Amino acid sequence: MDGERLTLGKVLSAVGLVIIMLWTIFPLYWVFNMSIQTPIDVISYPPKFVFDPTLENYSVVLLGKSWLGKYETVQTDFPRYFLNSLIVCSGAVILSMLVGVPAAYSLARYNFRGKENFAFTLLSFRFAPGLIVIIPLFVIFRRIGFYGTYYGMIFAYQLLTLPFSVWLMRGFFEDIPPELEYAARIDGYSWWGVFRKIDLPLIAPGIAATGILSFIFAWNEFLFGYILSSDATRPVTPSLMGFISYEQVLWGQMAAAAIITLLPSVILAIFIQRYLVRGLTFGAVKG
Amino acid sequence: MSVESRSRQSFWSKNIAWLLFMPAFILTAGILIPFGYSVVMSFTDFNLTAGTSNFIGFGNYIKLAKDPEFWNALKVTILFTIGAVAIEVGAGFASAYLLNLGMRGQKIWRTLFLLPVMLPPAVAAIMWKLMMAPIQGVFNYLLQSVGLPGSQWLGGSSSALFSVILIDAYVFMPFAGMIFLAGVQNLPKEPYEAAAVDGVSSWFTFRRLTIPLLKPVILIVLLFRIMDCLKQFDIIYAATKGGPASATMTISVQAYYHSFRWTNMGYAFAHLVILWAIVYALSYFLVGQWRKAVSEVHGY
Amino acid sequence: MAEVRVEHVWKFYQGEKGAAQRVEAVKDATFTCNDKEFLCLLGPSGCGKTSTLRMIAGLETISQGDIYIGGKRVNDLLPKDRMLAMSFESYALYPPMTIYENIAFPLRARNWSEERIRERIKEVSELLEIQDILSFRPAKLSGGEQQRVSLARALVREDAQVTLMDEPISHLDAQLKARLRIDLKRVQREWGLTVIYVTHDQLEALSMADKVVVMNLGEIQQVGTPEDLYQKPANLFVAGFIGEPPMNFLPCSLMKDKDHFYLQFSQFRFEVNSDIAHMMSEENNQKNNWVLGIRPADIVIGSSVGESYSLKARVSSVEHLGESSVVTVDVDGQQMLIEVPGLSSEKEGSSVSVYFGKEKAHIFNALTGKVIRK
Amino acid sequence: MVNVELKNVVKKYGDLIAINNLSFKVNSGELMVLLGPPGAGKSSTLKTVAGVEEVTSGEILIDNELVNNFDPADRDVAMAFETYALYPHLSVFENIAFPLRAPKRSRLFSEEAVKEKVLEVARFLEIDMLLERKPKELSGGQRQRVALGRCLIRDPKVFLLDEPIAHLDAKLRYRLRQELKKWQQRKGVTTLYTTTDYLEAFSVADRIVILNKGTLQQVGSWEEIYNHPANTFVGMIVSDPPMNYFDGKLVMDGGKMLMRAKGISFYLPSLTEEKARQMNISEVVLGIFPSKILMSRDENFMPGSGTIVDGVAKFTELRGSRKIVFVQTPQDLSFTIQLPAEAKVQIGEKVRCFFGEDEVQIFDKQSKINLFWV
Repeated sequence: MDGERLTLGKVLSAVGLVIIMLWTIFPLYWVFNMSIQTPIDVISYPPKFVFDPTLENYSVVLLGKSWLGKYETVQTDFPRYFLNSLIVCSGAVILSMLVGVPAAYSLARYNFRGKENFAFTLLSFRFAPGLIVIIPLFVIFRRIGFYGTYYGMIFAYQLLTLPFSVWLMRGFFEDIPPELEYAARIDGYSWWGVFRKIDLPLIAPGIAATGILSFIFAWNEFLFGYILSSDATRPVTPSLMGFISYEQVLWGQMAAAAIITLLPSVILAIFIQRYLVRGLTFGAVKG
Repeated sequence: MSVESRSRQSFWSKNIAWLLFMPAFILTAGILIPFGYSVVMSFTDFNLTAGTSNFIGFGNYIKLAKDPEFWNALKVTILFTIGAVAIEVGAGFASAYLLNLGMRGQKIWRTLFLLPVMLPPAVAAIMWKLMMAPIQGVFNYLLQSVGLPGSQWLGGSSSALFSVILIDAYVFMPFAGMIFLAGVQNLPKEPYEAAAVDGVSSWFTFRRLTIPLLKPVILIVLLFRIMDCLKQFDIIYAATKGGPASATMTISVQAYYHSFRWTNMGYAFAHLVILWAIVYALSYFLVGQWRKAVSEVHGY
Repeated sequence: MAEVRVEHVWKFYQGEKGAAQRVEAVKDATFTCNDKEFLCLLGPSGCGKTSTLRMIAGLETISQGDIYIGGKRVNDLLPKDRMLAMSFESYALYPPMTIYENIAFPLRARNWSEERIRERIKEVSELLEIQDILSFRPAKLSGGEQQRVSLARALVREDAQVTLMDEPISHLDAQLKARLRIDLKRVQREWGLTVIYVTHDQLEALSMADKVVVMNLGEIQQVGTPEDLYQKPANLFVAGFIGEPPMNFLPCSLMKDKDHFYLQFSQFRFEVNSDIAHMMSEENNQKNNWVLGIRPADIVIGSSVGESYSLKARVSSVEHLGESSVVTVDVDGQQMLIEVPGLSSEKEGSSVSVYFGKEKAHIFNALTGKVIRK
Repeated sequence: MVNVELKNVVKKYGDLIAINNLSFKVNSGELMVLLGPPGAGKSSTLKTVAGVEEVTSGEILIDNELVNNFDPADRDVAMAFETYALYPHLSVFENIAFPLRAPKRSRLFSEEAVKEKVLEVARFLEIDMLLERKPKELSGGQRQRVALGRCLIRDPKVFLLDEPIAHLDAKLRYRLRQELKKWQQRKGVTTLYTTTDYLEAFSVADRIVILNKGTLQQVGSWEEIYNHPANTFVGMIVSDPPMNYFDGKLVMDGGKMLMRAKGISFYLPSLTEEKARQMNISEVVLGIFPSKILMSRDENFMPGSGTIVDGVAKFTELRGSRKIVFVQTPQDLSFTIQLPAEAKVQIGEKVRCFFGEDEVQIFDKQSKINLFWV
C-alpha cells in the first residue's frame, strides 16, 4: 500500500530500537570489558576498546590472590560473601515458600474476615522506606544478640520475600478454576488429596518462579545486608562497597566483582522470563 | 460414628483458612515491631553511642521543620522522583511501542531489554560510577570524541542529581517498559477492529480508547516507580553517598547519616516517619485510583 | 446500500516451515450478495466463514482473488474506507466506555451532533431492548446483553453500504434468540439493509437468510435459498449439516438385475430408474460406494405413501418432544431417526415397516460426496 | 436405591439469590431434568447437591439422610461440570480414571480393571482414540465427553450432569442423549440433569423441574408440562417458536363466561370457567402453542369446538421440515403458526386459523398461573 512511508517508519523504529539496545547493553559490555583489563589498561586514557584480555581480576576477587603476583589487592573475602548470600537468600526463600504457599492458598480460596485488608497491608510493606524497618532491627538485634547472625539476616530478608511470595502465589492459585477442586472432591479425594494431586502439580511452575524471583530480590538487596551483617556474614551485594571505601583505583577488580554479583540474578531471571512482569509488579499486571 | 467424624471434619474445614494463613501472618507481623519501634523512637532523643533515650514529644519534628538540611533533602527527593519517573515513563512507553512492532529478533531484544532490572541497583550504581568517572570514564571520552564537552557527572554539584537520575532510569526504565509492553499486548484486539471498520481515525481511537484502556497499567507504573524513587537509597548511596555537598542528599540518605554516622537515632526516625507518611498517603491514593481504573475497564 | 461480489477469493497462511506448509483457510470462494439481500455464511467452526467475512471487512488481507463492494474493487482499501458496519462474535465492545458511549463512538468520530446521536441511539436501543443498560459499562453485562449492544453499534450507522454480522446471536438463550431472529430479519427488510451474516447454526441460516452459502474446510459447498439447501442438498456435507434431526444415511451398493437397477442396503433393495442409474454409472465410482439419504421427517411408519421404498426395522427408542416424536429404529445394525408429528404410539422393541417416497430419497456418491440428481 | 430430596433450599451469593426456596424430590432411579434459561439456578442446584457449595438455608437429603454437613467426597455423587473441569495436567485416560484412583476406591480396582473400565466408557463416548491426549489438545465437544466419562465411570448414588451434551454436534447429540438415558436406566442411578433445551429435556427426562431465576415453576412429566404449562413462562420455554399469548377480559354472556381479546371471543370450558369464578378474576391471558393452531383457506373451516381467527400471513420462515407463519389480524393481533414444510402459504395471503378449545390455555393475568392448575 503505502510502501514509502512504511519503510521510513520502519527505519525510524529500527534506529529507536538500536538506541534502546545500546543504552541497555553498553554499560554491561563496558563493565565486562573493564573486568578483563589489566590495571594499566583500565586507567589508560583514552579508554581501550581493544586490549589483551586477562582473568586476573576474577582471580583476585575470587581467590584473593593474583596469579601473576603483580596486582594490588584489598583483602576482601569475596567467596565467603558469595556463600553468605547463598545461605541467607536460600534461607529466606525456603522459609517464605513453606509458610507462603499455604497462606497464598488460603487467600485465594477462602473468605475470612479482614482478608483483603490484611492482604493490602502486606503489599504496603513493599512501599515502606527500608530504613524505617532496618534501623530498629539493627538496634533490637544488637540487644538480643541476633546482629550479624544468619538467623537474624534470614528473618530480615524474609520480611522482603514473604509478602511478595504470598501475593504472587495467590494469583497463581486464583488462576486454577475452583471447579477443578470441586470435581476432585466429588471424585472422592480429601482436601489434602486435592491439594497434592491437583493444585500442586498445576502451581509448581508458579512456585518455582516465585522462589526464583524471591531469591533474586534477596540477592539484589543492599541495605538490609549492609546494616545487619557483620564482616563474617556480609552478603555479596553490600560487600561491593568494600571496593569503593578504599580510595585506591581497583576498578578492574570492582568490575569483576560486579559482574560476578549480577550473574546469578541474570541467569535465573532468564529461566523465569514468562513470570517476570507478574513478579516484579506483585502480580498486579499479568504479563 | 460416621456422622461424628464428618462433623469433626467440618470443624477443621471451617477454620482451615486461618490455620493455613497463621504462620505467614505471624512471620510478617514481625515487621510491625520495628515499625512501631521507629514511630515511638521518633519522639525521643535516642542516641546510639550514649545509649540514652528521653521522651521529647514533638521535639524532633519541630527541629525538622526548622532544619534547612531537611528541606533541602525533601526538595532533592522530590526532584529525583519527578526526574526519574518522567524519564522512565516516557522512555518506557517508547520502548514498549518499539518492542511491540514485531521486528526481527524481537524475542532476543525483549530479553536483553530486561537485563538491567535484574541488576542489584547498588551494583548498577557502581558500574555507572566507573563509566562516569570524570577523567578516565568512558562517557566523557565518548562525549569528547564527538566534540562535546565532558561533564563532572556524579562529582559536579550541578550534574550529580541528574547523574543519579540517569542511573535510576537505567535500572528501572525497562521495568516501566515491560509493564507497558504487557499492557499493550493485553489490549483486546477486537475493539480496534470494530473501530477500524467503523471508520474511526487512529488518533481518535488512541485518545478515546487506548489511553483509557491502559490507565490501570499507567497507574501501576506510577505507583511502583514513585514509591521506589521516594525511598531510593541503594543507588544514591552507592553512587554519591549523598554528595557532593548535599546535591543528592535525599531524606533516606540523610536519615542514614543521622542514625549511623551521627547516632542521632531519634532525629533519624523523625525523618523516616515523615517520609513514610508521604509514601503511604501517595500509595493509598494511587492504589485507590488504580482499583477504580481496573473496575472501569474490567468491571470488578 | 450495495451489492458485494466475492470472486475466486483465497486465504492462505504461511505455515511455520515455509511455503510447503501453506494452510488454506478459504479456497476459491465465489458468491454474490445482492443489494438489500440477507446472505448467510454457514458452516462448522473452522470452515473459513469468518475468514471470508473478515476479508470483506478488510480486517484480513486477501491472498488471491477480488472483492467488490458496490461495483468497486476494495482489495486495497482500508477497513475504514469500505463503508461497512460490523458486529463481532466476541462483542468487541470498548471496555472503558458506557454502553451509550460505545454505540455513540462511531457517530462521534463522524462529528454528529449530540442531539442527533441521542435520537439515533434511542431508536436502535428500543429495537434491541437495551434502553435500561445504556449507562452501564460492558463488563457489568451478561453475554446476551453485550451481544445486543454489539448489534446496536453495527445498526446505528446510517452510512454503511453493507452490514456484516459475525455470529451475532449465538450466545443468547433460546427465547431471546428466537425473538431476535425475527427482529433482525424485520429490521433488515424495513431498513433495506444488505447483510452478510456468519453463523454455525443451520436453523438461524434457514430461518433468516434469503441466500445461504454453505462452507466446509474452506470450500463453498453450496449456494442457494434455504429451500434449496433443505430439499436439494448438493452433497453429503450439506445434507448432513442442514436439518434437525439430521438426515439418515444408508450405505448402499449399485446393483443390476436384468433391466432393473437398484441400490442395495443390507437385504433391502431400492429400485432406481434407468436414467439415474445411467448418471450414477457415469460417476467415477464403480458400484459399492453409494449413500442413500433420507430426512427423518420424510419417513412414515406403517403405511406406504405413493411410490415408496420400504424397510423392516426394529424400534429402539421413542422420544416424545411435544408437538412431535423422534423414533429411533434399527435396520440391520444401522440406526435411523424418524420424525413423527404428534405423539408416537410405537413401542420399544417392536418390529415395524417404514416407508419413504422415492422422490424424497437423495443419492450421493460416497467417494466425492456429490449428489446424483436429474 | 437412592432418592434425593431438596427442602426449602436457598442459595445466595452475596445479595444475589441463586436458588429461592426450592423443594422437590427425585425418586429412586429417576432421571430428573432441570430445565431453564441460563441463570435460572440449575448449576447452583447441582453444586449444592454435590456439596461443593454450601446451601444458605434448607436441607438436602440423599437416600433419606441429611447431607448438608457432608464433605463432597462422602456424599458419593458423580458430577459432570458444564465447564468440564478437566485436570489439565493429566491425560484423557488419567482424567477418566481419576475417581477410581481416589484413596477410598483405589483398593477396589486393579490397574487392569481401571484400564478396562476406562476403555468401556471411552468407547461408549467415542473418545477411545484420544486417551493419550491432554485436555488442551481436544475440541470443546471432546472435552465435554471426557468430563462425562469421568462421571460415568463411577457407580455412585447420584449422577449430577450439568448440560452434559450441550457442546456436541447434532448427530452425536441425538445418538448420545438416548444412549445416556439407557446407560442411566441400566445402572439405575438416580440422576439430576440440566439443560436449556426443552427438546433434550423432553427426550431424556422421566420428570422435569422447570426453573426461572432460582424459583420453581413446575414439576412434572413432559405431558403434564406440555399439555398444561403451569404459567406463561413455562409455555414460553417449552416451545420454539414460543407460545402465543393474548390479553383478554372475561365477561358474562348469557350465563356463560366469555373471554374477549382483540377480535377473538371464546367460551371458557366449564372446568376453567368454574375456577375463574372461584378466583373472581376478570383479566386473563390466553395462550396457544404455534403447533396447535390449525390453518386453512377454506371459508367454512371449523374443525371442532373452538374459535376462528382470520388474518393475513405477514411472512414465513422455513425451518427444515417445518414452516413458521407469522399472522396478523385486522385487529392488530399477531401470532405464529407452525406448519409442515409442504404447506403452501403466500405472503400477504388471507388465512383462516382455528384455536381449538382443548388446545387453549387460560392464565390469570396477574399471577400468570394456568387456571388448570389452580
